[in-house]
Amino acid sequence: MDPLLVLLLVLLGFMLIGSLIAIETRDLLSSIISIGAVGLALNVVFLMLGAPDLAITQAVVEIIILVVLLRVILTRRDESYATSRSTLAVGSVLLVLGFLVALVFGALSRSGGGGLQMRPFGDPLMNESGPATAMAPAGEPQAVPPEHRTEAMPQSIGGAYLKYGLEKTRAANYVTGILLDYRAYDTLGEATVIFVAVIGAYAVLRKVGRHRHGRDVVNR
Amino acid sequence: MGGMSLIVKNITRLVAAFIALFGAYIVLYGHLTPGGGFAGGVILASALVLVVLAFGEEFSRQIFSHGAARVSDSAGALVFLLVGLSGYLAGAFFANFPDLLGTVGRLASAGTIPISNLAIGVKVGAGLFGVFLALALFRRRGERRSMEPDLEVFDTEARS
Amino acid sequence: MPLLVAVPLAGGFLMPLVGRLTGPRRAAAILPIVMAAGILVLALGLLFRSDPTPLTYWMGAWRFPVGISLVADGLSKLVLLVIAVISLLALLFSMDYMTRYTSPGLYYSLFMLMLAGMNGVVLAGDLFNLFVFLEIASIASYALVAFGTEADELEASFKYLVLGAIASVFVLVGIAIVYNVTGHLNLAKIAEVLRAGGGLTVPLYLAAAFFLMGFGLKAAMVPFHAWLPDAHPSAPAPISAMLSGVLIKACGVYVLCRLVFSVFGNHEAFGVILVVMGTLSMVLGALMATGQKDLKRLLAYSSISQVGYVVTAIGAGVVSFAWSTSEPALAAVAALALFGGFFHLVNHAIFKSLLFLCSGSVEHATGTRLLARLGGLGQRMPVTGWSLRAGALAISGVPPFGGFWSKLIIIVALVQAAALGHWAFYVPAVLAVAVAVVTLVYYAKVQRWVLGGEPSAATADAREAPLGMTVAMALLAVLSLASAAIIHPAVKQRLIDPATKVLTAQGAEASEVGVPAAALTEAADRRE
Amino acid sequence: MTLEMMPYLLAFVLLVIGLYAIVAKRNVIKVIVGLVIIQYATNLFLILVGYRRLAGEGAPVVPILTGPVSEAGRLAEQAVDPLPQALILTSIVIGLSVTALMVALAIRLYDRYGTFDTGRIRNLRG
Repeated sequence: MDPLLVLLLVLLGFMLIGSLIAIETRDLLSSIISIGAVGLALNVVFLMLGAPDLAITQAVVEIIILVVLLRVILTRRDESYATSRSTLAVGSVLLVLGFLVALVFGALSRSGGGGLQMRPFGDPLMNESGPATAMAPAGEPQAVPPEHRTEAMPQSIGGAYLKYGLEKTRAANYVTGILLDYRAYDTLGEATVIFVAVIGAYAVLRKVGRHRHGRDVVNR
Repeated sequence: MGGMSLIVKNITRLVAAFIALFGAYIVLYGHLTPGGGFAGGVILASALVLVVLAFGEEFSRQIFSHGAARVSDSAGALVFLLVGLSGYLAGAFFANFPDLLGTVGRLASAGTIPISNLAIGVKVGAGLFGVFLALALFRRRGERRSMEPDLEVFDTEARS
Repeated sequence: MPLLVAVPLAGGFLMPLVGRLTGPRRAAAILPIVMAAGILVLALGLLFRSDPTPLTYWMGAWRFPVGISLVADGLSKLVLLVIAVISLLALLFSMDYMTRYTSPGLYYSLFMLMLAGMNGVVLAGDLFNLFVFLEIASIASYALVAFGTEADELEASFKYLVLGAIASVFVLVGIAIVYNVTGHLNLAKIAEVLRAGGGLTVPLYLAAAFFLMGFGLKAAMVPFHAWLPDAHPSAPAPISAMLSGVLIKACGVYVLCRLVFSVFGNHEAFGVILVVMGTLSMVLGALMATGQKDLKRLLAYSSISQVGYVVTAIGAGVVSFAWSTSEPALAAVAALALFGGFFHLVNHAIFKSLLFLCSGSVEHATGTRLLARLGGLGQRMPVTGWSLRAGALAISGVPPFGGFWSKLIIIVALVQAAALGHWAFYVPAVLAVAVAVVTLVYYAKVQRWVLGGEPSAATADAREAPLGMTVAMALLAVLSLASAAIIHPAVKQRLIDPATKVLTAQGAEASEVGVPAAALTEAADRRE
Repeated sequence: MTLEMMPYLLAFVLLVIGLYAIVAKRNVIKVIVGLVIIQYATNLFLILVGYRRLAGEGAPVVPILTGPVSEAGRLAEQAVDPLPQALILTSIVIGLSVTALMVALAIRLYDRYGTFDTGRIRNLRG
């Protein structure tokens, strides 16, 4: 058996236990520390699966989140840790979630039949190669550059990025090449998301939301 | 909050600059080594956050005030949009410029990618730091307001 | 075409800076209004292009299928136009209305970013890109709901944010499964791979279920509707108008249509689910609305009900279209149902934003939204009063208004489907009629309490709203009457038919949705 | 059900745990923790999707060119899929944004209600 897979499963188990502790503990401080441990495990998973970019980002993002959350709970007294949860909601949700898990189970066990199935872990679709036209829309042969027309093309765009990314973007880091050239528009959206959240947080944290009128009445 | 103990302040003094430097490296070499604008920006922000935590909010104002954070946030976003628009004028939104692509592995390579990285780095760093300040400085109504120098931004807007 | 996204984005990035210069004066609204007008012109330009084929724009001049594409086909153009019109009028309304709130810079920035997000969603030709812009629009709307920072508004926003975040995670998991199975993110390419790969398999149904839950949450269909009646009334009135009028359609109904039809191929299973959810939303929304005491909350429940009509019609379209291979007679029913659905989508955008703007105007003048405290506003605020009447008549489906025709068409389509032997369609048809009656009743109640009767303490010194607000309301009132023109064949052909055609195109034709041949040769082969 | 599918399954279980936290817990901070967990679960799932195992033993190949350009061909044959990594980067950032906004709302809610207990933050109903 692949040692990497074993290590991965151990890490995933650690993440599961860590998140369960984070959820069930009564103390908010330990909850936040446990979630930090889960994030750290995720970080190791990223490194293990060949994604140092993500590991860096995940690490710093997690630090920021932890610092902010810690500040929030440390400066505020909260006596509600021990409030019981509503059992009805829990029960019904668990039912739905159980159904979900069953569905997932069904999806993940490859039925072996034909059709499009989930690719197993470690064997993504880009391992497969097809004729060059596989990447082109039907009836559009000129969409494939002439020099590649005879080669086998990877079956997924991830493979295509790997194959042509360097020569097209000249960025040694393929991930950056995708982020800022192939999918730069996504990244613009991503930058906008942060911008929206920042502006939104400013808006929510304003001291005075609206000027009250003298005759304003409570709406309930 | 006036800041933490002397030991923390001294270590912060030593470390913060290096963290910021590392952030800048991550941003600038994003197209060659792991990292990029986002990771680097967050690192830059965390250097500033460290300073705030160690020295207190009053001090941070001298380095990078809340207003400056908001302006650089918008400016970074606009620069990135302009990179896209420059491509639009040259033919396609976010087109990279073939003539500027450069040789693989050099700092000045990959066309507009380093510029975008820089813009994103500034934007993310400033934005996150701004949010952190806003969150950290937020006080309940009725508490003393002397500790919140920079959030006046919101109120000046309301007053003018 | 990218300007449709880039312009509001630039507005969003600029407004915090501009807002600091102008302060809370009305001047802050000028830049957004100019930009929204520009977007309206662009959207009209797209609609009236002489070339009816879908327009594709490749970001960064990448070729199919590696890059990100923007696609404007009939359906996107229709939704874009609706978004542009409503947002322009909502901005006009905000100019005076928002003087009560602080920090207009932040408000207009969030507004423009939400607009950019919606335009981005509607134009997206790439699954992940769609997700990113969905997030922009959603996050902006979470913040806008809490813009007043009152306790209720914060609570509503928190609820909305939690459910919205769950929806986003579902959508992302769905995207991951689809990428794993097909290896692509381009919508047209995914559709092509799915068709080539034969029928849907278990993982694909799973992905579809995730999408259905995610976008169902965004569209507030009945099992997932809990956030809407809190979130929509809490927002400032122009934002309520945007959320109810446009956002739930652009981010929920539109995306569901696109995925169910263009990507997963019409499967009757999806259609049946949509009909069931739509009918449930229709009935429960209307029943809940009758019991409300708060004007805006009533409007919010009525939104659930009316979007239920749209979803039911579209679901019926899916089902009958899927069956039309064996029963050709159903193809016409499918076209009719889809026509009714999109017609009602347009109508609902118009009259629901009108009603929300009216409620904002009432609240602006009297300081309350409780029906029991209102009354006698018919004479005091004539423009608001007449606009409210127009909106209420339109939404209850009274003949000359557009709302009547769209409801009629939906019901006729359902009855036709039932008459062709699928008797189960009688259930939504009968319920649709019943709900229309209930709608009439509760809007009669609104008119009675708000406009009729003696002025109450709160309304005694109410004055008519300022000019910007009245103009916005009057224009929408006129539009709600004018939208009846859509049943005229010439208008229908221009507006709605391209949208229905996109969805009913099959096989090879359907793959053209994302990839017209011309677009490929157009795209400059910069890297060769 | 093969062992190769186990990682996916565990990622889904993590998602379910996070959802459970969001729905069942009545503390705002716990809800935020649950949200962070489901974001982790999604990112985990995406990175699992992109992983490519080498034919022999050995660590996966990072999609970053460190050697000369001539190695690009080998990289294309062996490296893990860079696209999910790009998607995760975006998703991490989106998660950060949502969390930041949520914390801002939580602070503001605490300001208005004086508690993190969602059971007591309940003005709206119906």
